[in-house]
Amino acid sequence: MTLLYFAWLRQKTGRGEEQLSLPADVKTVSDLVLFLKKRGGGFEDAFADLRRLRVAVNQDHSGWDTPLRDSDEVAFFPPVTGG
Amino acid sequence: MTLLYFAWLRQKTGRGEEQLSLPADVKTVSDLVLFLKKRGGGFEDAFADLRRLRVAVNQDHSGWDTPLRDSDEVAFFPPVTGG
Amino acid sequence: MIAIRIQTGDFDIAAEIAKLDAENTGAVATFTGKVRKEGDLTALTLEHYPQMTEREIARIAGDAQTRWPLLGVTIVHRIGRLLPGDKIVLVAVAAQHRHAAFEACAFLMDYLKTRAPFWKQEERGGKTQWVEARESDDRAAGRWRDK
Amino acid sequence: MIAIRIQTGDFDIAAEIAKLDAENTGAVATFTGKVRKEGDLTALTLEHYPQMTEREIARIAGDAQTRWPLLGVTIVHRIGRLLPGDKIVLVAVAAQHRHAAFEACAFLMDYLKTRAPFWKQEERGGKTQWVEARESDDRAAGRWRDK
Repeated sequence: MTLLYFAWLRQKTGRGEEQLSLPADVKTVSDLVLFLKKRGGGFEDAFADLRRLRVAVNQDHSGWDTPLRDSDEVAFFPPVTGG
Repeated sequence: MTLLYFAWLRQKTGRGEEQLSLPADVKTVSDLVLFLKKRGGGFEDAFADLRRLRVAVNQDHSGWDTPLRDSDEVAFFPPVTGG
Repeated sequence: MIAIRIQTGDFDIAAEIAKLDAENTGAVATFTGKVRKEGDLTALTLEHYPQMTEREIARIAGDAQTRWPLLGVTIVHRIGRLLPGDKIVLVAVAAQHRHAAFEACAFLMDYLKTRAPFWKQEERGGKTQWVEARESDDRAAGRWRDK
Repeated sequence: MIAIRIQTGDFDIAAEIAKLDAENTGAVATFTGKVRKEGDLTALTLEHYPQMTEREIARIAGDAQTRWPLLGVTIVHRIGRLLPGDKIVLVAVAAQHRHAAFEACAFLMDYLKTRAPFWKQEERGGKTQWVEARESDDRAAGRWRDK
């Protein structure tokens, strides 16, 4: 799967994009967040408060319980501030 | 006083503007309308239905009971349709 | 801060916005009214009451200023004979934030439609006819009374 | 009928309106968002999610089309580093009548602010900081849900 990080998530995680093989115990976005937090450091910090975060699965605004497949593109970002 | 007529009132009365000395028995706009209707012809026709008309006294939207003075500018017109 | 023009010629929306802009403008809302191409309409002629028009529009713009924090208001209204596709009116409002700009722009249009002394005459198939005022415009203006 | 562009360069409002115009357009409402000159703000940098941005904006514009009878919608959003006074976003809506144009324009802005994947970073006195989303923007978008 492709993971994308925007705005301060990109800065905290130290990357804008990464490729990841869907881990065996990751069924939903929530599972993926737990998996990423276990990396510690910037990832633990970036995902510390989910209320400050949003997620899009395959370019659609999605919820934390969205099921995931290995072919998905998952993007994490703070609430949007365009316009 | 100066009387002004706009849109179809101008066409029905046959004039856009006229000077008039305030008639002795004209105290309000309503009185003035009665005075003008007595001219007959186009004037009677133009002022036949006051619901279709509006009046401005000295460039302010006004009511039919507005008191008049000889120095006033009184404009008669249909409801506006600009914009 | 308030600019009002009545003119026979066309106007340039981008130029009007550029003139309107204050340094702390964050939002500019504009409305442009046009002569619709429809059926056998060949022209629209706008007449007005010159001594009253600018005064009445200034009054309406002043009212908008008391209701919303505005940085600039420009109103351009054309008169004379216009053809389908021609622009008739421009209302442009600058503010710090978008809701003030949007609401003031809608308010100004509703009041221009019901208070500013303009009258439209249509030409259709060689015949001319005065446009009747629409009750829906009165209702639209009325919605601001309780706000 | 729906035109969406994400670009680093500036845009010309009058040119965008001219392209938008349909023959039976009677009303064009526009909104332009700008970088306000305020305090020690020296620049604003806009980042976005390229794969998602146009799709999400197209979705929002499609939603507006189902709510109001629209003749044209143009949305231009800039990205990259912008300076105080620069234009950020343009929403232009053409319709036969003004209320559809006004409401759709306000709706589109409210949804762009809360759904389109853009993020702003401010530069103030040499330091950069991400702009926080405002709750008032969520409320503004929420008001359309019951309509």
